[in-house]
Amino acid sequence: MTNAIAETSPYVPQWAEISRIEQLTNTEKLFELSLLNGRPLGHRPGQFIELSIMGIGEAPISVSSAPSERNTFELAIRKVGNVTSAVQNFKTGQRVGIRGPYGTSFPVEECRGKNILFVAGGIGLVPARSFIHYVLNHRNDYKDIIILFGARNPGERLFLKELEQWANRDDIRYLESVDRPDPNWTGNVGVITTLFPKFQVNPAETYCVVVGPPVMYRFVILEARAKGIPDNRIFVSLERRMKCGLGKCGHCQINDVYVCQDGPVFRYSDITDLKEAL
Amino acid sequence: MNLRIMDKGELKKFVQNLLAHYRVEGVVKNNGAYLYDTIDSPEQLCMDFDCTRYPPKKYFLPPRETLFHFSTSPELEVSPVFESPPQVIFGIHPYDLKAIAILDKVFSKDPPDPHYLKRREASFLIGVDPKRISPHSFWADMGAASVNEGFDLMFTDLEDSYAVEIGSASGETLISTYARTQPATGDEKSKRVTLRTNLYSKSLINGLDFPSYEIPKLLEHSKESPIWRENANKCLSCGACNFVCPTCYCFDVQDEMDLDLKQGTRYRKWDGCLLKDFAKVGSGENFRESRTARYRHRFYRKGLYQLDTLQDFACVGCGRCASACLADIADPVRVFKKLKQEYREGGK
Amino acid sequence: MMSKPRVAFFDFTGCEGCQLQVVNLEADLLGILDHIDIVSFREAMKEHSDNYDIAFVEGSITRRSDESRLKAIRKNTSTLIALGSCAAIGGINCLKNFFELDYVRETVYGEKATSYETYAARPLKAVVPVDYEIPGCPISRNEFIYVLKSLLLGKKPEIPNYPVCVECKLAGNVCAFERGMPCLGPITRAGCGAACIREGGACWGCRGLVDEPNTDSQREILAKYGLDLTDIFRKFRLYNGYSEVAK
Amino acid sequence: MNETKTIKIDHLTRVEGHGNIDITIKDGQVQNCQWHVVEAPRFFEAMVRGRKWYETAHITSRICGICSIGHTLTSLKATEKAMGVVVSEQTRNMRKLLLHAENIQSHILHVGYLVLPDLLGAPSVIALSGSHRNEVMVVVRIHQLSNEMSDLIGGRTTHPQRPVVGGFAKWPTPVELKNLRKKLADGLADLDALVELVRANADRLPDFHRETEFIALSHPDEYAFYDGDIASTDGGKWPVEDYTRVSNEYMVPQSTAKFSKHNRDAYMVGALARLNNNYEQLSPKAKSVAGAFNLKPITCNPFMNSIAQIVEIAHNLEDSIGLIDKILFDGFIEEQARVTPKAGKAAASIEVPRGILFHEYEYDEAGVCTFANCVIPTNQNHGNIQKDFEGLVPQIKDWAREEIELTMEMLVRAYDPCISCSTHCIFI
Ligand SMILES: Cc1cc2nc3c(=O)[nH]c(=O)nc-3n(C[C@H](O)[C@H](O)[C@H](O)COP(=O)(O)OP(=O)(O)OC[C@H]3O[C@@H](n4cnc5c(N)ncnc54)[C@H](O)[C@@H]3O)c2cc1C
Ligand code: SF4
Ligand code: SF4
Ligand code: SF4
Repeated sequence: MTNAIAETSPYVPQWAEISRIEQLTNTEKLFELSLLNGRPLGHRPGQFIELSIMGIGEAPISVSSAPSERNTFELAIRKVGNVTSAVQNFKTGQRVGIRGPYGTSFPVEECRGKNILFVAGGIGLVPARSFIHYVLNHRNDYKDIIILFGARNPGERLFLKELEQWANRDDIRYLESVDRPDPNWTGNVGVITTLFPKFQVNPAETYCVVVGPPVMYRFVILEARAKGIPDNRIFVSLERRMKCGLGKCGHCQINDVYVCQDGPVFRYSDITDLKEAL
Repeated sequence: MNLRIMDKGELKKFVQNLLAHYRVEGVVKNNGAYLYDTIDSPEQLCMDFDCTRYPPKKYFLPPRETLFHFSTSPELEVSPVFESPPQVIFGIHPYDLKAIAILDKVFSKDPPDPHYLKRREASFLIGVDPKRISPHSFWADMGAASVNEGFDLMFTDLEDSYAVEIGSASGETLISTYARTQPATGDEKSKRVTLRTNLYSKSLINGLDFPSYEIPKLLEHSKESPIWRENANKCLSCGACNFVCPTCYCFDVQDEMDLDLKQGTRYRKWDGCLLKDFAKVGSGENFRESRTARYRHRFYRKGLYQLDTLQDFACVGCGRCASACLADIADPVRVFKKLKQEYREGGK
Repeated sequence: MMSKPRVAFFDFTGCEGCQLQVVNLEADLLGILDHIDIVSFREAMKEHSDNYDIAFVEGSITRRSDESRLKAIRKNTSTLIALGSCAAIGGINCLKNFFELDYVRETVYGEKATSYETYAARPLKAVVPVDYEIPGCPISRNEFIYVLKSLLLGKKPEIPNYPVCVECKLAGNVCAFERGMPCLGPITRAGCGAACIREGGACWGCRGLVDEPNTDSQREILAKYGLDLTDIFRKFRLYNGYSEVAK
Repeated sequence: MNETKTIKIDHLTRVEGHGNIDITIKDGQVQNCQWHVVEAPRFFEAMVRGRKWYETAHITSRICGICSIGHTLTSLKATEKAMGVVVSEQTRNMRKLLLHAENIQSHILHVGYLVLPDLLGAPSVIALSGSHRNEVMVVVRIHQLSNEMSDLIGGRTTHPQRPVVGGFAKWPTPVELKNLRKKLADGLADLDALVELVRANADRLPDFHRETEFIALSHPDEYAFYDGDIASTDGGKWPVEDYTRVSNEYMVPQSTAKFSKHNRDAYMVGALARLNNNYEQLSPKAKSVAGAFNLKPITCNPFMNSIAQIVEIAHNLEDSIGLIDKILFDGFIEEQARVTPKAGKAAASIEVPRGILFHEYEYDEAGVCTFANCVIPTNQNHGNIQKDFEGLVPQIKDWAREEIELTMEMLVRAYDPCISCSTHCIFI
């Protein structure tokens, strides 16, 4: 006990102001925020922050925007519980608490010059989007880009305008599917794995990034492997319960890893023997 | 090693002097059990006990601890709360000292946790060697029969006097300011060694029948052992094994608003991985849904998962979990021995 | 945030001890009145209104004629909260369910028995949907305030889903079993702060069971500490007569 | 006067439990005038059958949240008597202290929260808290004190856990008792403020007298709460064992509760009954409060029951201070309650806030309860309320309907009826 102990607490958030709100679906909203200290958040794609509403609590939320010079960043939040519901009532100009960014990020550097296959299910698009935007902003640094997006139904599709843009771009391939169509749906129907037969990849040059609900991983990874992508080039982002984001509270522990610090982004080959991971 | 000798009668005066300057926490007997509690006279202090029901971790990681106060109106404001009452904790067995060293590692690892560290810094730790061994203890197996550091003072009962090892500068100050002691003679030193050796061998009696370094290997082999499910069938998901453990530190974080609905506190509270909803998330998914998964997780955490972080087991062999478990399934010795047996049989 | 919600209190069969806990909030109650309008509270006030947002309902349902009154409350309110064990789990009233009803009536009222209408006691949720429950015999004042504050903040009140043992350990108690008193803490829902153990007793089970209680294991433990089957059922039925364990 | 005045109050407010008032006055004639008790019956006497000796008090405590301490202690006393358990002096004193706590708690709740609004012309204490904040704070403070006191001695304000067969499961520490003593002394000062406030508005209490028999426990050495024989202002003393001969319960069609009668067709129990029987043994402070209201034995105005309650609060506070001194002076020790169950049958009685309470149990050798009977004070008062109705309504039948209604409500409230208890009584 010799080192000087800090007078600040890592549990104390800094304030950020909401500058723009966009309703994405019935249950999701996009928030654009900026830190009151005027500095950029300084995150890497795939990292998350702890969103704090005083009196309600905290929730880990992925940063959905790509790192940039600007000092704003975006969160896309689905209403499921206390914090995520309370924030839906916030208006622009109101303030929330932010801790972080925390955690590991997608292999931005490692993928440079390679192909990337993004597989995003439902709200998994939120963390993936940060990386996708980054790649699109640096399009020339990467080779073939394929984006697969699956939603349970058309109403749950997020970022509609962006999806349309992606679909219309000819420098990337965008495929999507819904589990349960509505009468207006003309696209693909079926779980996300049904999109795999529709494209080819060169396994020697391809990275695969998978983010989605827990059930999705096992099946998508099987498909990716079937395309010949090795485990050490598959990246996943995992969700766990988190209370501190500091590697202490124990809630996010999977075997010997703490998702908040060793994750949320994992190289699949590193966790193949973590029984509880997927 | 700086070893001093304190007459038996002097102990009372020492405690009395400490009481005049510090809050003193020590072991008292209550309802037939040994517990850590605040002492207000030297008579209450118990130096001869087998094992306290609860470890001293509450002094650094209280069951409920305020992290900060906040106010939402008129201004959004937060002020962190650090409570670090100067305190003397008198009568800590070596295995608990070792456990505190483990918690120190966890809470000083990056990013450090000042809430814990400040309490820790303001505490004097006075150890005492056990004279008796609780029926469930196996600390000798876990390398926690004695410690060479992690205390300010360390007492050993030499029958007609106490040997006091000085472990830190503040320990030195305490003892020189508040008590009369003399240097230990060679005889006294060797008596202390003999006592400790005897104790060590006695603690082995209830312990493992194989060296503890085999535990990680055993666990790696035993993911599918039937013992997890058989025992977990009896598990009450009560978390008693977590809460009484000197090295368990998981917590939950919650907000509490004051009645004015403008101010409040964010606090943390002990949590336990055996509790049903420990790994449940907002969407309803529970990542350790089954009792078996939760039950197993604790043993793996103690014997395998934490090895990298701690460079040690997350178990010091106090046996408190075994005593606290009403279903009688939490005893690491029984579980590890069983795994060893399965391993031997399987190996044939 | 929202305009002051209108709050009403009602009671059915019970001892009114839970409403008394609300009255016992003393100075805090005055603080609460800054945030809510109490529009009906028969035990404490004469005013009454059928226009309310939150209804706290105490007591069990013990006769058919109670049902329509409860249903009317349910219709009037957006949030219905069962106040206390009688309302939440049936509680002590359900003891009578284990006697033939006629026997019960005659024991108490002799040949006049037939003039008293009664049926097997049951919790509110057996008759209408209940939004939240505040169990306890009586309720804990802190928990009541917690639930009310949560509703005011738009938070879902979380009544613990872990057993009393957790709070017992957090409080640093010596286990009741160790003191020779068989305890229902391992299967009983926490939230009381292990009140009875703290006060020198053992848990009676007044807050009902946790989700998925390990009753088989609890039964074995009680047996190990010397209780026979009759004793065990006596314990399970004291407050949890309406639940599966009692059967 | 050829109009019909109907007064029908379903679920009378600001009383514990459910009761209805039903009055019809037609052409100046009282046609109907009834007090109904409508609480759902709960069958406690049946429910404790088959239960162990250490469970009966826990269960019968749930007869009533407001008098739960009284029910617990009466039940414990009866069980102890049935099993030949003798408790220590310290236990007895501590229980008396606990009983005082409940009496203050219940009386101040009644006087301050339920009656005071009538006296100050407000619909409820909630309304009062706006208009008379300081006065309400006095009431709140005394109530809080009594709650702290029950928390400390009983473990909880309602349904106490600490008192058990043979003694206490947990004791307060001497330091805690000393702190309580200090607060009790402060409470006496608050009480003066309350006395002033009520006295200034006491003229609102109707002046109504009806010859009544008053029954209460009486003890040679003290103002009886915890111990004594049954006494009547009509003369006579009976041991508690003979309680059924005094209480004579009978059923009436309009009620789920039972009614009682003794010498006359009804009798009254409660604070006024105790004061009328035991006035001389009140503490000095209590006597001076009684003097301030000119309250002397034998007062036959049931509305004065609320005043008698204030007098008793003074007594409770003052006597509690004395009890704490005695407990500490005698050398406080943490006794352990030890009981070996055995077969037996006994009745016990305690004065609870609303009057004399009887519990009787029989146990077999295993300590299992085979018979129980509880006679509750409010039950004993129901008959008297009805008689007061019959006496009072003709006297005020010409008043405006609202005035009659208010007065009748005040009458019922003066009895502080605890209807939730009153429906659990038995007699075979
Ligand atoms: C790394 C990571 C990134 C995430 N990114 C996003 C995102 O970009 N957008 C989004 O909408 N959601 C995201 N989530 C999920 C989001 O954190 C949960 O929906 C949220 O915590 C629910 O909190 P609540 O207070 O609304 O719900 P409640 O159910 O009221 O939460 C109660 C408590 O449980 C804990 N908890 C509950 N669910 C989770 C969970 N899934 N993960 C962690 N802790 C939980 C929280 O700590 C919370 O304090 C992410 C989760 C993780 C772990
Ligand atoms: S103490 Fe025993 S019963 Fe309780 S959670 Fe731990 S293993 Fe399960
Ligand atoms: S796991 Fe059990 S034996 Fe090991 S340190 Fe924790 S409580 Fe002690
Ligand atoms: S006393 Fe009861 S609640 Fe407490 S730990 Fe023991 S069994 Fe659990």
